[in-house]
Amino acid sequence: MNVDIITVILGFAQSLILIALSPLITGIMRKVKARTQKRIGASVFQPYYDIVKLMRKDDVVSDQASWLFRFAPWVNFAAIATSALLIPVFIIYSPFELVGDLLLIIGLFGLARFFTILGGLDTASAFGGLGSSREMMLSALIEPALFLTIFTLSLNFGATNITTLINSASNLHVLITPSVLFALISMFVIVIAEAGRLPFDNPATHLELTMVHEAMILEYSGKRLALIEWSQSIKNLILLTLMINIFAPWGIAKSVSIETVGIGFAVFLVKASVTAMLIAFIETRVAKWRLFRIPDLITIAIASSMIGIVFFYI
Amino acid sequence: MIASILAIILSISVISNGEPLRASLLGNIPTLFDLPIYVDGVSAFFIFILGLISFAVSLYSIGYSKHYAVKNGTSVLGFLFNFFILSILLVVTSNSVFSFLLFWETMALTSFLLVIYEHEHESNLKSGMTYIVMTHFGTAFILASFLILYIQTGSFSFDVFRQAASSTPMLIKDIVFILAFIGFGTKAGIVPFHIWLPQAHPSAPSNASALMSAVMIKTAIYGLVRFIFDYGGLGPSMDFAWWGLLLLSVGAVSSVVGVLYAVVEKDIKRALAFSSIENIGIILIGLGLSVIFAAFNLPSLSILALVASMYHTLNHAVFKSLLFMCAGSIDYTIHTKNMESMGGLIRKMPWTALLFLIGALSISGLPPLNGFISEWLTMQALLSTPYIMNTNLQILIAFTSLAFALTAGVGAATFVKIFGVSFLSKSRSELALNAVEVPRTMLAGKGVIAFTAVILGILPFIGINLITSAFNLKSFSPNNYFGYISLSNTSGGNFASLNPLIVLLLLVSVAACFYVFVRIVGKATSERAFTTWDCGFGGLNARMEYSATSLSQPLRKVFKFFYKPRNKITREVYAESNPYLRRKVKIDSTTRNLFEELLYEPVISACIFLFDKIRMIQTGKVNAYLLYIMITLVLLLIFVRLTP
Amino acid sequence: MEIFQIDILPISSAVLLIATFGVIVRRGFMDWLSAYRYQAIALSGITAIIAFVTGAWELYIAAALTILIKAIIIPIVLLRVTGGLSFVSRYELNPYISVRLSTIISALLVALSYFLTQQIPFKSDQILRAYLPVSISLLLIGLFVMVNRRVALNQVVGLLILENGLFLFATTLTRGVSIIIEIGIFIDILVGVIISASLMSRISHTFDNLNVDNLEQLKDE
Amino acid sequence: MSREMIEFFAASGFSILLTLLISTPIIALLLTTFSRQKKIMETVTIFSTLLIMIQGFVLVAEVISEKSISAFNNIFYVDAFSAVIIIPISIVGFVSALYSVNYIGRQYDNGFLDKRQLVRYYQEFNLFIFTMLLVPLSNNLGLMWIAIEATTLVSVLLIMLYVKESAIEAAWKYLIVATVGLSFAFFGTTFFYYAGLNVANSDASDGMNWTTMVSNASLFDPNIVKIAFIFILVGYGTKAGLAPMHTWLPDAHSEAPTPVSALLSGVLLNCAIYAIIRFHIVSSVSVGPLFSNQLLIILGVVSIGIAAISIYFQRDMKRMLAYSSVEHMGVIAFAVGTGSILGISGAVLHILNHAIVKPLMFFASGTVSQKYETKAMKQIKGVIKTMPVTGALFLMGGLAIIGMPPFNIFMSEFMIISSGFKSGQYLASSLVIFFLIVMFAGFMSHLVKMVFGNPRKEMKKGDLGRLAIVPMIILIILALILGFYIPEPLQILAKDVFNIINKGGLSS
Repeated sequence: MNVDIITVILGFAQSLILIALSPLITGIMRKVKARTQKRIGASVFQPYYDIVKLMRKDDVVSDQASWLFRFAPWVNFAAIATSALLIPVFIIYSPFELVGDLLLIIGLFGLARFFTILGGLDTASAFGGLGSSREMMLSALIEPALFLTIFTLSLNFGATNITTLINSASNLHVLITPSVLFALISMFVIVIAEAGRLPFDNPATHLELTMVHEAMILEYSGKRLALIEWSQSIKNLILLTLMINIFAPWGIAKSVSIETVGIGFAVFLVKASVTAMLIAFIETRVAKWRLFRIPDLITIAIASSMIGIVFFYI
Repeated sequence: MIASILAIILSISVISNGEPLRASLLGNIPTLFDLPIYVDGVSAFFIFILGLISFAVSLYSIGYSKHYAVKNGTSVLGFLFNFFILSILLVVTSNSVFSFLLFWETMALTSFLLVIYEHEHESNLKSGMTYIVMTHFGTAFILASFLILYIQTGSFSFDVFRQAASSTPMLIKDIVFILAFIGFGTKAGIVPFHIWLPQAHPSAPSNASALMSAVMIKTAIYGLVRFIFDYGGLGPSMDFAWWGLLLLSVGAVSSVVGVLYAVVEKDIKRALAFSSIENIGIILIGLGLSVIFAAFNLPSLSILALVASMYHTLNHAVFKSLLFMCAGSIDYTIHTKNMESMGGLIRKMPWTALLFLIGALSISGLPPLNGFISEWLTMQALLSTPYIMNTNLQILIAFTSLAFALTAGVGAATFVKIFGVSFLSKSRSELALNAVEVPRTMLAGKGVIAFTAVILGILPFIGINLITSAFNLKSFSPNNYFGYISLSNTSGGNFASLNPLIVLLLLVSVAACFYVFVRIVGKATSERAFTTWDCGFGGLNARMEYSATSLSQPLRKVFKFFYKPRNKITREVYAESNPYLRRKVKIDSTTRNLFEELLYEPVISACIFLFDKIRMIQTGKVNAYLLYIMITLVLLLIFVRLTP
Repeated sequence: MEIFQIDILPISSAVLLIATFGVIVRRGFMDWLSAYRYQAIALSGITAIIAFVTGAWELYIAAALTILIKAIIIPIVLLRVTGGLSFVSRYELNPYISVRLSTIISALLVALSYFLTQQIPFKSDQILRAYLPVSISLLLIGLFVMVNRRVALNQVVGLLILENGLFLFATTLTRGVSIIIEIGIFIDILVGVIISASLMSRISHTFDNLNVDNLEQLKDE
Repeated sequence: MSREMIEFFAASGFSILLTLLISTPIIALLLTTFSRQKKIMETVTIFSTLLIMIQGFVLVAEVISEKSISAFNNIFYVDAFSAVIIIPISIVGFVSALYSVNYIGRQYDNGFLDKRQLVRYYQEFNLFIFTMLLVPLSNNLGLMWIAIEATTLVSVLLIMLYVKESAIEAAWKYLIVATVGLSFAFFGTTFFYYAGLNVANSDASDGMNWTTMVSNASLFDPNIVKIAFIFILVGYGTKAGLAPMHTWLPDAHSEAPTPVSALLSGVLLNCAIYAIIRFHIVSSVSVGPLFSNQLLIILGVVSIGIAAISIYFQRDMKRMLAYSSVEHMGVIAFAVGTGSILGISGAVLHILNHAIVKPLMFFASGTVSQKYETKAMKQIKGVIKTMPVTGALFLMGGLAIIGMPPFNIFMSEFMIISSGFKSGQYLASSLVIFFLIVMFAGFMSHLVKMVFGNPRKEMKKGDLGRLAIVPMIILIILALILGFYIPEPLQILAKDVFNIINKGGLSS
């Protein structure tokens, strides 16, 4: 597509929109979940209120904490927001499309996680250590899964560069080859895992038996907590976006005009919220798994993407 | 140290004017073998690594060797250290079989002496023995491979090998390659010949282990490269494919095994040593890919893979030396290598902590540091498998990439653990409590390396162009140092691209913007310190926090099949009547080293059994001795009688 | 003349062999010594015969030396050494292999030596045909005796038999050309015996018998 | 070289050199016998060995220029190959004489030896040197045999110096086994002579001379030669400590006084090997090199193997060194067996190198065992701490003996193995490499345990006397130099030896 100033602006704007929208999606998820559990539940905008509230609050920092503890949330947020800048949301264009590809996004997520875990360890709290060690284990397994999924995708769509990838995806007429299907399965598992939803983790509880991510950030408060929460929901949305744009690239704007972009945006919103609801529904169906059964699930993801690769070659 | 600077200059000069440099060490002294010097781009590249690292490490050693000054003079250490550097230098520059082996063995010897430098501890002697015997074993294979080439060409000179490379029959090449691979592999620490590495590196003084891990094991890579590309005469022919396959699979296995052992290790230097095995594995993966691509006549991809591999060689040299030096600094100030008794060091020695963090980030392959670049390149190489027209190979490489991805993931976990346990949270022992920051020279040494790591991270073309010109490959990338690394796919579209510099800028700017944003939304807020939340029990102490063992416990459980962990649980109960009311529960969880248990011990014990039988001929009875003579004589006589 | 030769050569060699077997079958040291004397005398006789046949005058000297050294001096030396020795060290009570079996084995050795010497072209040389196998069998038997016996003294005896074989061999082949060498050999043997004698006396002083089993301290345990 | 030339040399004054060379130790012997003063005997011995060394080098220089010298109507014949043996004799003789002053003197002061034994020691020492000198000089193989037999007898006397059970035992075994072996050797010699007799054109008078033998060898009867060579191999092989006839060697070498052990290991074994090779030349001229090459290679590999394996289990320092001598003899035999130029020059260098390094090791171990008052390696720890200089020398020597660079043996072993591959002996060469690794592992572990670690508390620091150090320093310097650089004359020697061995004996 011909790149003019408007496109650039749009491209930039979509990332900002993504960042801005992410709490809303989280809110939708919670709402749906509450509904399915016969609760009224908080409004879908509750996450925004929380973040703003938290930002206004004073920080309480453990006396054990070092500069790393204070530093970590910022790195975390910066990494995730940066990766948000790299992906096309509702038009197949990103101003930074040449800056990096999916692998870079993995890397940035890794960076974010690295610092979060360290932050969890820093305060010498038993909870932090617990969360960190579990997160270590999960991340060590999720990263290979994600990489393999990307491997499959790049085989199918001939790129790891996101824009190219989505572009070729949207140009394909029949999208569902077996290989892609398997990729989709593993991608979905990964999205759930990364989002720290059930059956992996239960973001709603603060019991050491059930929680992974929440335990890690237990010591954070105020602005930093806000950042972490926000970055978490951004991350979820990024993964969602990737999933829907790669596996269901219908209606995404290929050219810049009012209607295409409008349609693109609308479709994106619909797809995103639908997927979010889907996840929420699933979450209500399953219970939290035992920590050491989770690797099995991730293994399923890995296996399916391997099968996808094999299917591609055969 | 000055020598190292000279080395850098030399190598740069050689690389810049691709003209190989020749000299003879002994001029015209008549020896049966003179010791010719030959420096082309490849050697120069490795000399550059050597020079860079040894410069920093020597800087570091100035302070570090005080650590030993109290015990016995540092002169010996210094001498060995410099001699070690010299021998490495001569290894990568020597141009004939004899001189190569001469300096190769000298290198092994000096490093061995460095390993057992603290010979007061029996354990060091033991690990030193393992090391020297293993490396000698490797040398034997190298010797054999060289000699086969010698028979083939009738000369000891590498030049002749180069010329003869094309004419050598494939079978010979295969044999030579196998022998050389085992030989150099032993030095590089590939599985299953790796067992010396985690023993030797921790025993050596840290400046030495930094050099060993960063440079010495790279000489093995150097040897492999020489054998494959120079004497192997690698060409676009399917015959070479299985070489690449071998390198690839061994690399994959090594990386996984190495990282899995690294993550559960308690001794910081052992963990680093294991991670060296892992990184060697990654390097080999790159190398293998490059060979395979070359075999399938895909030059550009082959170049990509080679660059990836060599770039990782360079990077590993950089961050591994950095990490070893930091570990050395910890050892220097708190005199222990056991992570269980560290902790909280970030407050005691902030600079070391920062430098270690940089090292950890880059070795975990996280942007925007150098480790990420080389891993990114390797991944791209792995992703280019569709071009190989062989389904089995493709699928096998896919599995390799699984191993690679696993390695990357667990590798990150490893260094999270190491950094977290040793630097963060409460100090776990008195030693750690009274730690102090190390002297300036040591920090300087580490700083240089850390700076290099960052530069290589954000401006990858410095490294890439260095490599491409050193190996005089046609560069696949623009020459301005700020360009994008970009690869195009079959349909000419952009396959993948990366520009770490901009990534860094984005990171910083985003952080800045949102800092402002957050300050605007949530006004200025104050911050107060309070004790960590202890569920109201009060008084969290160091014994309550997660230890190195417990951090890696989930992983140990996940990879149970590999570690075969033995958990020894000892309980003290208040009263036998009620076993649930316990005074103390002690859990001792040890992981078994499969290779030593299943591979080495049986072989060794079998040999010793056999030898024990053989040596029994020395009965001490003079009659028996006479009998031997008689038998020998009669047998020989009959032999002659029967063979006219 | 021819007839005489034809008979005398095999007969003398037979005598020599019989003397040798005398050492094998007997147990006491004195018996061996006498057997050894006979052997020496036979040897000198043979030397004389060779001298007579070939007409090499040096060999008469050799024969005389043989009588002198082997039949007189060496026995005396040995007696000197063993004079103060106990019964145990002078009698071979339990050799490794029993007397009967050892006889058979030495017979086999003789056969072996004949077998081995078949391929050597004798060029119809009567002396060689007669004595070469005998000398080799002396060599092997001497070695076998040394292997078999436990008492140091007896090993020396075995050594002496071996030396006799050597001497016979030398005279048979070389016809005593380089008399210097012969004399040198004699002196060597003499010195060797003397040294071994002094060694034995030292052994007997240290271990108060001549049993070789004492000498098994130096080994790889 | 033609007979006239030889006559010419015999007539002209070169034989004077030989006469001097041979008579020097005799004179020394007489002097020691008459002046029974410790100091005088020491100085006399040192002086005589020094003289021998100088004369030896002069002789070698002659040989290099003249290719071969013969004297006393061909009873003596010196060519490049003899020179190769003469060099070690002179060097090792000198250094061990130097070392004796400290070592034996110390024993004397500590009362391990009395005056009588001291005198005996020096007499026999000189006699020993004399007999060993005789071996490479003599052209008459009978004479050579006598000389070697004499070395046995003298060295037995030297081993009997101490009145210890172990010493007596070692002496006995040595005497018996070596004598038996040597009688076989004589058998072989005579057989060769007989083969010579059968050849028409040779007059019996100098049939025993090696030169004559070689020149006629092509006409010998192959069967006789083969049998004869078997006898030679077993006979002199016993003396050279080739397995499985090596069994006496560890006992004898470990029980002898240290300087004597140095001579035994460093020189005497070489003399025996020398004898074997002389006959090897004859037989390869007669029946072709293949036969004897095979035998040499087989025995060599077996020796290396058994020695390497035994080293691993040793507890006694000097026994270990003795086994390593066996191993090195095996290497030399193997090298000669491979027969290429690399192999032969490797063998030549190896003879020299081993003769340089092994005495060094013996001296070091002698000093160490005097300091620690034991030879058991278990009780020796941290030598480098108690005796810095000796410890360092000990370590270096050990590294040299197991073939680590930058020492000399590395080079020769490298040459030998490559020649092994070159001559197509893949299996044998691979076995050699394998056993060398085993030997390396065993020796290294012992060495490291002795040199490093913590010594017992009561050990007090300090080396033992300058005269104990100096010889080792000399040797290690030689070892280092030869590790990199082979002087011109040596290369010429190696080339000549190759010609002698391969091109039908007589170098010309």
